[in-house]
Amino acid sequence: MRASRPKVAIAAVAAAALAVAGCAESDREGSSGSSKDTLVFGVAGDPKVLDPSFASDGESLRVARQVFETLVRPEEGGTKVSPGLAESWEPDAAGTTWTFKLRSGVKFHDGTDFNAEAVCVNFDRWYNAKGLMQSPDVTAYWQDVMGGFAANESDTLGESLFKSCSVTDPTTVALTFSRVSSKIPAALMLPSFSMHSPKALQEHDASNVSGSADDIKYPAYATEHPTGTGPFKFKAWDIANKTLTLERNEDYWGDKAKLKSLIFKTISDENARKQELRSGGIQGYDLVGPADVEPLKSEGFNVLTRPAFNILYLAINQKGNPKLADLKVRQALAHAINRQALVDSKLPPGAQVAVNFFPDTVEGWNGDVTKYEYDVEKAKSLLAEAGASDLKLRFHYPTEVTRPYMPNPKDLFELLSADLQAAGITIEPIPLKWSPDYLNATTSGNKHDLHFLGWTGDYGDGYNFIGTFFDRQKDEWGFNNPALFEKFKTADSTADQAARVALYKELNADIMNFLPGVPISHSPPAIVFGKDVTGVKASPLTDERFSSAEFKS
Amino acid sequence: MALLDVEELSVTFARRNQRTVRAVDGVSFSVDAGEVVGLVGESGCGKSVTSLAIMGLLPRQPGVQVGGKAVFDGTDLLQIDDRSRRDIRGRDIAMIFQDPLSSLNPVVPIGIQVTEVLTRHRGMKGQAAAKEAAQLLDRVGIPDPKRRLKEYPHQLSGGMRQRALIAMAVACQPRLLIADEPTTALDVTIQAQILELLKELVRDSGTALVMITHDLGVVAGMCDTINVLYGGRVVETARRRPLFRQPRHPYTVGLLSSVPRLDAGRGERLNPIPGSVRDLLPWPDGCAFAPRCARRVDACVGEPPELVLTHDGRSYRCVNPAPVPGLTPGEDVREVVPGQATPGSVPAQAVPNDPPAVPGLAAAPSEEETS
Amino acid sequence: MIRFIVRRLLQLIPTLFGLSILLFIWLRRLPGGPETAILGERGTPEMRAAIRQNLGLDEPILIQYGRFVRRMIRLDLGTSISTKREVTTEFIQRFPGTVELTITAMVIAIGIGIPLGYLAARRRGRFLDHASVGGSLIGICIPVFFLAYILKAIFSENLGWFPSSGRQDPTLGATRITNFFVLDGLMTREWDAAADALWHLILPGLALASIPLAIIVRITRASVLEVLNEDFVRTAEAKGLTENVVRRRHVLRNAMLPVATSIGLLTGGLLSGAVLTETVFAFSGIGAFLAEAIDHRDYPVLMGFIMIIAIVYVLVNLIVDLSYSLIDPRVRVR
Amino acid sequence: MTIISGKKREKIDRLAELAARDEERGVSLWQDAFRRLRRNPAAIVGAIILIVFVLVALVGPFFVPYGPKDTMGIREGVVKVGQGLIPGPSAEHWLGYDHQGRDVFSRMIVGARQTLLVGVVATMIGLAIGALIGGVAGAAAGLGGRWGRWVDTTLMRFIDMLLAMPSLLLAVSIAALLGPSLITVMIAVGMVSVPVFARLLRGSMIAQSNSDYVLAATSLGVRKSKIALSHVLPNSLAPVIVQATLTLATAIIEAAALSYLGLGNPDSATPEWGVMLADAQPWLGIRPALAIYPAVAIIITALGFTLLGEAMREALDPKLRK
Repeated sequence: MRASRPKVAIAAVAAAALAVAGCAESDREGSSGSSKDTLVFGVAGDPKVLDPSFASDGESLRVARQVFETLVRPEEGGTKVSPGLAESWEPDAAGTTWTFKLRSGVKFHDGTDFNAEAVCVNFDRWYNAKGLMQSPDVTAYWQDVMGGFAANESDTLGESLFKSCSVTDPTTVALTFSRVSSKIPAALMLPSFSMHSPKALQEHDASNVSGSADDIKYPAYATEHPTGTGPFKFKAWDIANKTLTLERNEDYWGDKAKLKSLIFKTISDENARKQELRSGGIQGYDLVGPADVEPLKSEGFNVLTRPAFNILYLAINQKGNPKLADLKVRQALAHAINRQALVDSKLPPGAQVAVNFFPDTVEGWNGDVTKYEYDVEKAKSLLAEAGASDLKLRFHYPTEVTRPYMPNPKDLFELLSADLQAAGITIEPIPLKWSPDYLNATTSGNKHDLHFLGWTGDYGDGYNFIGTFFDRQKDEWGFNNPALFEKFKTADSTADQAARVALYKELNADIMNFLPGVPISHSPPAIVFGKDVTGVKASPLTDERFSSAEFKS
Repeated sequence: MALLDVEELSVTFARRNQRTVRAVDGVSFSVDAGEVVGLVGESGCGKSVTSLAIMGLLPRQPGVQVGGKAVFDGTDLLQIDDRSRRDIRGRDIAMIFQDPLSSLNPVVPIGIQVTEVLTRHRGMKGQAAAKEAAQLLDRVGIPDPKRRLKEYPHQLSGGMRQRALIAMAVACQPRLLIADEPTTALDVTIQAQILELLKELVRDSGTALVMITHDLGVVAGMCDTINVLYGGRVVETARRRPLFRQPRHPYTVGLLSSVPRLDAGRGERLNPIPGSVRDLLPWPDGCAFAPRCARRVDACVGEPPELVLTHDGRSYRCVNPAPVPGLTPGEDVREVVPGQATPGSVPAQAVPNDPPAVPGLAAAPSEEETS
Repeated sequence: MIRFIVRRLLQLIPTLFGLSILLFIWLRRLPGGPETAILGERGTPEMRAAIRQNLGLDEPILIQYGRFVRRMIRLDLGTSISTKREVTTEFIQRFPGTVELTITAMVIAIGIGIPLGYLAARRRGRFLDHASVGGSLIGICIPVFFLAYILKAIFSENLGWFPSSGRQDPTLGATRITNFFVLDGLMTREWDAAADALWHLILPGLALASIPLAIIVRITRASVLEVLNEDFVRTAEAKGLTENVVRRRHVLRNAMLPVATSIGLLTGGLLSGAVLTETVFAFSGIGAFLAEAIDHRDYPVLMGFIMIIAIVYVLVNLIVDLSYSLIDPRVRVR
Repeated sequence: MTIISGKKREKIDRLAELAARDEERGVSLWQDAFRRLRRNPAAIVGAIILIVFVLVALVGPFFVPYGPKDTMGIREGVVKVGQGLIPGPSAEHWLGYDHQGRDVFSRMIVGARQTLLVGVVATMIGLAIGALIGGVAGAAAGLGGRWGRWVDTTLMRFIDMLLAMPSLLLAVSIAALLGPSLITVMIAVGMVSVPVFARLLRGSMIAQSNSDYVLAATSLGVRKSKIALSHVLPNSLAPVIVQATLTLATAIIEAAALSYLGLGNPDSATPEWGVMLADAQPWLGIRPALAIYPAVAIIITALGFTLLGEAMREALDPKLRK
């Protein structure tokens, strides 16, 4: 009897399983045998949310870029503003009202038409955000660009840049802004300003960000029913298998996607991604480690290098240590670090030493600014002059994180601190976990003297770089330079492109003289595809369009 | 032809970088059908090892050497292969062990432990086996056997456990039963009962019994022939009565005199044997007992003492045996076997169970008997 | 029996309570906070303040704890700060993966460990014995993540025998019911899906099994050796039982007692191992998710998951106790 | 030291006799254990590994060819990880450069010291805390009485809670709590072994307190606390020492695991095998050797500790002695 007990149990389980099997029927159409029309792409993390209005993380945006489209979008492989859902656009004389001529015959994935009406529905949705939808972690990009809402519910918000949207005719829409801004129209390229189907928004109650303060719940729309006009439709998000599946939008207005389906598979570990590519489980992945670029190339994989559209800088906090308020000391730091060696040894091919706080691909880049060549002796003498020969600095650096602009912070730190010590500066290393500790410590308070950080541009306007850093007093830098701040204001509110670019040039020069920090490098992030995958063009804004991807037979 | 003939049985344990131990060193004795034979000696004299060797239960490890013969009606148990040995075990030769608790599998019900023997040797299964098992338990005096079958060893009392073990042993009416200190672990009252049980079992089943014990009391109670072991050899063999009345080997004398006796006069003190089994002399260089022996003489050391067979059919291995009152030393000696040879080679039943009360007359009759 | 289980379950309560307090204190002590995790590079101090307020992080600790406990009792573990999904949902999504992985590992460990340990004991001092003992030593000494990496490099990267990451080939588009992929595959008769899922389990299973396997081999060997010199084995031999019966009924059954307990204690270790293995194999389970959660200071996730793991752990031990009392009649279950 | 009345002194003297017998047993136990150790090849191997390891750790750093932090490879421009260039072994650099252009050989040697440090300190922490908790619990249990039992159960409940936490998770939690630093690693790894030591010590103390000589002492009416301190504790140490040896092995491995999860010692300029192994991950593609050296070193060392520990356990285990 004793012996037979387990048998009984097994039998029972089996019976149960079969019983379930009876009712559970396979609901998949014949498993796609030839995966030649299916691309599996390895990504570093799960997307957080599928409604780009609420997204700020790269992975969510990557998905959004395939499913949704914006009025204007960057030219493929570039940063220039080019036609998206709008064929053309122009500001009025004042530069505050922009009129967009819309592409006709565009349909959303749910079959409804895209038109001026839809555009306004979308903008009004964002502008009239209420309650939790105003929380900074829900609509980060809107707040970043527009600065506020119709009715602000938090005093940390300001007046909204966006004012109103009006329909002129089904294919013409006018957006009115409260002031002239460098951000328009470039910022409208951001996926967060993607056009959603009003019907779908309605059906799935897209603006209802519910839940209580400390557990925000997204509406079903944002997790299950993203409905755009893009070349791919959302199919399924399988959290249990860390995969997100898109399928071809058969009635796309433009060139239809060549792939039948596109699958994003989350593999957080860099090596894991590489191994999976080699073992054929995926046909491409992003965030290729610099060291892997050459090997992968030599193995015949298609390694695409994005134009460097980022900046890595050494930040100096003038509040942290009074000595740092002395320009001489800051110059000494700049001379003390061997940026060339760092770029040569640590960064992928194509990386450059930075002379401005943004790369030369952005208009307004200025070649003749004060440069600070590597010169330890000079650094020492400068320190001596400033009476800071016994300088002791707290150097923050992030642990285990890779950013497009800094492949391996720990290594960079070790090099830089070695350089600084060579110049007779004492370094107190303060390693912190990237998020949140490091970002907390370096962007607030004044416990930090030195740290490095960087930025990847959102769109091709200089302000998005230097403006973000220096246009007002910030804890990160701890200086107050009214003249500089003023100049930024003028630049931002200059409607005329040429004039603004000229101002950017000046600003770059000023910045490099004032030297709030030391720009280190621009490094080109790499993205890799399988040996037989072609058609994808690397984009500086990581706006790769998978619709053009195909397997060459 | 005896049922079991053990000749020159020797067991040595060789351990890595330790000197090899001769646990049994040329033991010889024989058991006849239905006879009760005792193997007596202090612990460590090799009694148990002997029995294990016969059963082939010694650990099968390199370094364990078994020599000599153990012939069980015609077949030498030491030569046969594992399979046929397993067939004999439990069916023809059964064994009872010292500690009933540790000798029973704690996680298997008594019933199964009994029936498994029946299944193995008598091909009984299911109900039949269970029924038989119940009868066996009943036969060894376990009340309410049906229930007991389902119980586990830890639920039984010491005595019950030993009875259960006995039940398993006699399950197939073996022809030879080896009981290794069957009562040592039990308290006195139980001891008596168990001994009684064993007695009647052998009586009515005609099973021969080898009783291994250090307790002369037990032996006195039931054995026909007694072999006294010391240092892995039989030092004296005799029928029960003569041994107790007239021990010859000093060791036997020692054993006897260290047992408290009711008939001992007041003031008469016990005199235990000095020293312990450990300090023995390896047989080749003399009498192993010599170091502790009260009657030691120079001759004891040097070469192994010869085996002496007496007219009254006893045998001992001693150069200076305890004297028999009225006999000059060596007078009763019939034959002397050189040191290497074995004691007990005299067929035991040739010896009259009652030697003449008067030592003086002993020589003559015994001569006739032996002739 | 029932009363025993009930009592054990009741005993859970104080443990869980204490644990929840420990956790709570721990979580509050963590440097930084979720706010920056949410904001990332773009966070301004003002925004952070706003979020702290939103998340109710500046309410009195007791109130926050009270809220937490109320939730726990309703088994509502709140919403993940980083994924914005209910922790319970996350759990339902990811736990099956870990369970499948752990079971695979255990099957490997037990299936190989016990026989190997037994043989080693029977062939004591021979080659097999030394080999298995030596092997198990190395199994204990090799860092799991390194082993995992080696396995991957050899069997998937170079030989291409096994997939190197994930739980199933996404191109199969298999149907999901329970999120136990193998089971789902069987239930929906998507045999290829089931097979594929199983295939994905083998390498990580091996990596995860390394330590338990080693331990089980050693324990089995030790306890078999011990049982082999037990008197009752000698008795069994004396009864002339066939080797087979002696082995099964008398040796193994007794030798299993310590092994059973060790298996219970191993589950804790397995969960630790899962954190590493799942990370290396990009295997979607709670192990990897916990690592992420700690990175993101995802309070609700951490709280919920650790509690659940603790419960699972205690339950497993309960089961072991029960099985123990089944094997060993001397252990009374009251 | 309290003044003890004549009567009591007499008692304690009598006890001392009893204890003395036990002590002498203890001594012989150690000697005899040592004898058995010398005969056990595993123990010999383990011991040799450890001796080498400790020697390297202690004196090695004074003889390394290059500074372990010197990023010479980058200065000389021979190391360009950006282009996948990390030169391998050469006459000057026996194990080649690492990704920071440092001499791997020198780092391995110096790393040995750091690794040993982490292992030892972590174990010490675990031992100290564990022994404290377990000791108190055991003593309390020994004292018996309502309070004794209460203290015992409470402490053990706490230990159970620690046990319920998967070890790595515990370590990760602590590391996350204290922020990455060498000390953190030590504490985190140490904490993992606390419950083990606590249970162990408590267990053996309770076992001890039921042993004959303690019963004897009690019967002689010696104060229980005194027995606990002067006899039970010292005699409970054997298993603890064994466990400590074994824990050293796991400590080194756990430390490596923490580093792998990015919770290790962030100052990776100072070499430690676990950190080196973790740091090598990004370069596995171009120079797996960078990972293999420290990994093998870790395995061998851990093996050494385990071998010796196991051997000691066997040697001290009365059951295995026969």
